[in-house]
Amino acid sequence: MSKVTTMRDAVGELVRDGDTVAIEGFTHLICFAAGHEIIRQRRRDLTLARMTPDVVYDQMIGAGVASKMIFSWMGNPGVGNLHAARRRIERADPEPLELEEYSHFGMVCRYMAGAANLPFFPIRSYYESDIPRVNPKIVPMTSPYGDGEQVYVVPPLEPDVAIVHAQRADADGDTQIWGLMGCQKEVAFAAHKVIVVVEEVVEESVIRRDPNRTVIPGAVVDAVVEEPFGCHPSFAQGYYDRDNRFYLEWDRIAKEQETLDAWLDEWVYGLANHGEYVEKFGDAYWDALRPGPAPSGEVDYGRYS
Amino acid sequence: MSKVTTMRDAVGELVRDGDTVAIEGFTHLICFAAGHEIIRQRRRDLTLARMTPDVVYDQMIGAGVASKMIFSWMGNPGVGNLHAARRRIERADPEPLELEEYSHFGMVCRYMAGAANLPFFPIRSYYESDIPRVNPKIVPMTSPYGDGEQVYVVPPLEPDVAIVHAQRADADGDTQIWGLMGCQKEVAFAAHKVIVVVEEVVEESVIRRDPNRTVIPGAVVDAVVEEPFGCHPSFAQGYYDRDNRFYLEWDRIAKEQETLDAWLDEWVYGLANHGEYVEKFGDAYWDALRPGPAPSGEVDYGRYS
Amino acid sequence: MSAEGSDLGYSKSELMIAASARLLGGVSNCFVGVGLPNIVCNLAQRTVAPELQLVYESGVFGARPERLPLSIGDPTLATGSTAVTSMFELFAFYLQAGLIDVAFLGGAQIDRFGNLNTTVIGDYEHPKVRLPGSGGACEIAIHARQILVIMRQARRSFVDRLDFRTSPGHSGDPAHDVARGWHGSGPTSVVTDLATYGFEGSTGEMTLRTLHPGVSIDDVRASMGWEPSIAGDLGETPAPSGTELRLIREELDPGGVYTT
Amino acid sequence: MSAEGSDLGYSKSELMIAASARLLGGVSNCFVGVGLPNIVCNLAQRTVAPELQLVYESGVFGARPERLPLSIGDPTLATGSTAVTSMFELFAFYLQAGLIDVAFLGGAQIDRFGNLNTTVIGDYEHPKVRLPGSGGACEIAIHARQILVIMRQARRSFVDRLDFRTSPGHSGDPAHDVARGWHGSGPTSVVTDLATYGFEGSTGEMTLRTLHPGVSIDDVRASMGWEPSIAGDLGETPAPSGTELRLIREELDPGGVYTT
Repeated sequence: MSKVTTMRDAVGELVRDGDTVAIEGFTHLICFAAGHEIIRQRRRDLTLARMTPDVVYDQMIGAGVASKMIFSWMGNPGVGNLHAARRRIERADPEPLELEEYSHFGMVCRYMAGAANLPFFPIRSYYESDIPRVNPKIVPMTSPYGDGEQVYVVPPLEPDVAIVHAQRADADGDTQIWGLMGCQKEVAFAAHKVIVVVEEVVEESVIRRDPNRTVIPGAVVDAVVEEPFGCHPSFAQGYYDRDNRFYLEWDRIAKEQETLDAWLDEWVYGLANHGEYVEKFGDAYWDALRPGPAPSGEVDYGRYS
Repeated sequence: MSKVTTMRDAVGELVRDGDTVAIEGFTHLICFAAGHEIIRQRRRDLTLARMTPDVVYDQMIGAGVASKMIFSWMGNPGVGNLHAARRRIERADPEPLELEEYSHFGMVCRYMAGAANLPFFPIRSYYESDIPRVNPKIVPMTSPYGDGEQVYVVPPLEPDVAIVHAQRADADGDTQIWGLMGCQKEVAFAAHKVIVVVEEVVEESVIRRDPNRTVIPGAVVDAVVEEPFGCHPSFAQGYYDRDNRFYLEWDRIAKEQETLDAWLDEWVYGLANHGEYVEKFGDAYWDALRPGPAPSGEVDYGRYS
Repeated sequence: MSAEGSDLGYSKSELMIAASARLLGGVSNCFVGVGLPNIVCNLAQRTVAPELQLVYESGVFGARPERLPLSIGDPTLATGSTAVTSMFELFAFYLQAGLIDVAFLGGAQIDRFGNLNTTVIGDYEHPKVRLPGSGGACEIAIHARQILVIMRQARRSFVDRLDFRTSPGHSGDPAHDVARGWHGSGPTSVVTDLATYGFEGSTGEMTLRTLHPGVSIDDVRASMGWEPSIAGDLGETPAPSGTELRLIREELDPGGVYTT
Repeated sequence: MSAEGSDLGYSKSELMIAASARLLGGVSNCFVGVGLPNIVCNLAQRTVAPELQLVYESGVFGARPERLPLSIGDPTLATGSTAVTSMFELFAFYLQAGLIDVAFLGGAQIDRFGNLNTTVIGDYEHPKVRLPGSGGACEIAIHARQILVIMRQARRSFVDRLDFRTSPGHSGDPAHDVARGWHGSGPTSVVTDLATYGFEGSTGEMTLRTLHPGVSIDDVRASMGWEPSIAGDLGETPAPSGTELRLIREELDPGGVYTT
């Protein structure tokens, strides 16, 4: 049965105050549209999990939806800092932001443990680093084989809600991604509820033609939202480019809470949904972000009847 | 630089007496051609690792190349037993065959630990089973988080040589697979040396058109062998079907060592290479195994210049 | 499963298939094996469980086989499926994570608590018969929410004591079974060529639920290694319906490979 | 890295790039960062390391970017690469497995043993400046066979004592460093806007190797928080060659984004 719904309904029904929410994406497929809808619906006290909190989390933190962040790298990639987040961390302005931090590999393995229903995941990292000193969840252990091998373990991370952007999915949520994968698959399997947001909802037959490209099965998906340009200013491989202009602009916008609030008023609270956001930019703007063609070529699965 | 070579040279240079060798493949992409070449070159005292030892391992065991098997399920899928292996296990005829056994998940995780350079891998299996009683390498442990969670751990498995069949690779060994994946990726990363055998060696440009389809990077590949129909009687998705006739026939052939030896004389020792094996069947035979077309369709990666 | 006729207008295999398929009512996904279980799942999809998703141990989801698969790794399963995944993801993200509702298991030996042996007959070090081994059965028995067992019944297979416990069933102590905290509730039904069995909540013991038409309690006793507990409301296994037989014979196994 | 002119016919950035690229002679693969390291790797590919494979932390192998990537996740990196992999596989199968030869790291603070701080300035609980954090740096420092550090040099960044150790360098006890048994041999070179440094085998301490043209030892001393050890054969950093400058200016960064 179809799981296709609107972003308003998906967020309204699945994201609750106090939830741990992961809007993942490693520079690629970052669902800004979902972040904006969460701001618009004025969720509060969220714990935001993500390997690389960037502009969308700075927007959410600046809007006051979050009280804690679980992460491994925070910044405006290629540009600089997250000013809203830093105000809260360095000056509790307007309120504190609790941090729980790992390295990239530690975060990935937390999702892996969550996805695989493991009570812990062992990794070879954190040796002689201060990170475990400030995060008691990162625990040293010795290999049970008596070979003296030392590892650290991280606990499973099972977000209440994972929001994963992808190029396409069918109505049941069978989801296909190409280009950078990040940990979209792991976070979807680790989460209790999953919202898949796509550039295009396609016929099941499109998915069935290339089953090896399916990254997330409908079996773990609760809602499917079609939101073209839903990653802007990040990108969707083959659909549109990263809008670097905005990443630079955000550096200026976020420097002061006033300019940040004004931006939220104009671009989030002032708009009913992402459709209006897309309209506000206008077709010419989006056309300029479209890449040229680079087709994958086909493979043959063979018909065995 | 090109790693393309012949099966004779790949096996001759990379497989040594006493090695642990894994010819993986879960019903799909099982490299019989490599097994036959190992028999032809009369390797001895090999430890054969694989989740699902089937006909090709029964042939190798019947030919006397192996002294030990590491596995999770042995049989002739959909047909019955491995008679040569059973003669050695049940009656040490003509000599014993040492066994080290796991469950499927245990074997997969041994490869995972090997691929990821982990001293152990935790899994939730083996509870109240007799398997750990007969395999001391499967060890119980308690979660370091003091939550009392019990798991078992398995040690890394790093074969000396992994032989992986695939549909296609470029000359450097960048390898692409579609259809059933088995643990082809994990065993390739876990092994010290990797031989990739393909239906077709393709231009690097074919691989670069669809980088998400690359399962094994050239960085871990030592030799690339082009061996069309190299999986027969197993199958290569989109290239040819499983030849069930032979699986049924093997049940008869392997029942007696005499008929097995006669088969080896005719189909392995009596032939210089897999090319002659393919010729011996004749074109009509192969045509009958070809499936109809089932194209994957294309995706667009986008050109960003 | 060997072919055999019957004067009841259907074969024992057809009865076993129909009886098993009815156990899948409302189930959302199922770990499919080859042979009978494959036909059982496909029959259930067309009758009591239209939403049933077929998951194959080989890593295939939402398969739409265009022919009767010869193995769980038949190429017809991958073509046109909704997803193909690695073995690691199949076992870790699906099975171990508790996403599998029902799985079919069988074995050379089963005991009264549904423990299964697929490893050896005789001593492990010096086996009389070396069997295939666990495959995925050990973890499937632990993690699939429900285990359905389909087996031919005989004294040598329904044994008082297993030669080797490959896959755990009930422990005999229901309190312990709950304390294990597994996703799986273990074996819930056993369908044989003679009868169907459930497992009693208070003991976790296999209990005779229905006798197939023409089968007596003595026939059952004669073909198992322990004195079976018998349900108070012991009944007869309903014969396959005309629709079930038509589906089996015309759509699912027209060649009669598994069912005649 | 901010732009700055120079009267030597090349910029400090160009000198740092050329000096760093020469360190990659014969290297087979390299974990690439954005900005200078990206240009360094591309220059090395065209000069001293034609076989150099560029590996991006975002999971891209054998990238052939058609434009200067704006981030390590730029879409131009995936298109036309030889492989794109998940973050788990990148960190587990490549980095942790010891397949990465060289990685570039930098930081807000470095100490004499090459330990790096990218987490906080000041107290962790009440930071003066909150920095990005580890990202992959902690495990990269441990597993990449060689670490090259490119940093601007100043007293606040070359410190006697780190505020926070994000990524381990040498311990100060070479015997201990060997006993750790890591794939990585830790930082091997540091290239700054003033000089280049190596690490002494007997102490694991950063050692001044060459001064950039026009830079004095006092300039260097004035911009670090400890008394530097100086190589016996202290030399001058060779200026970028005409070929190197042409490649940087015409092919790698025609816009002069990172190098003018």
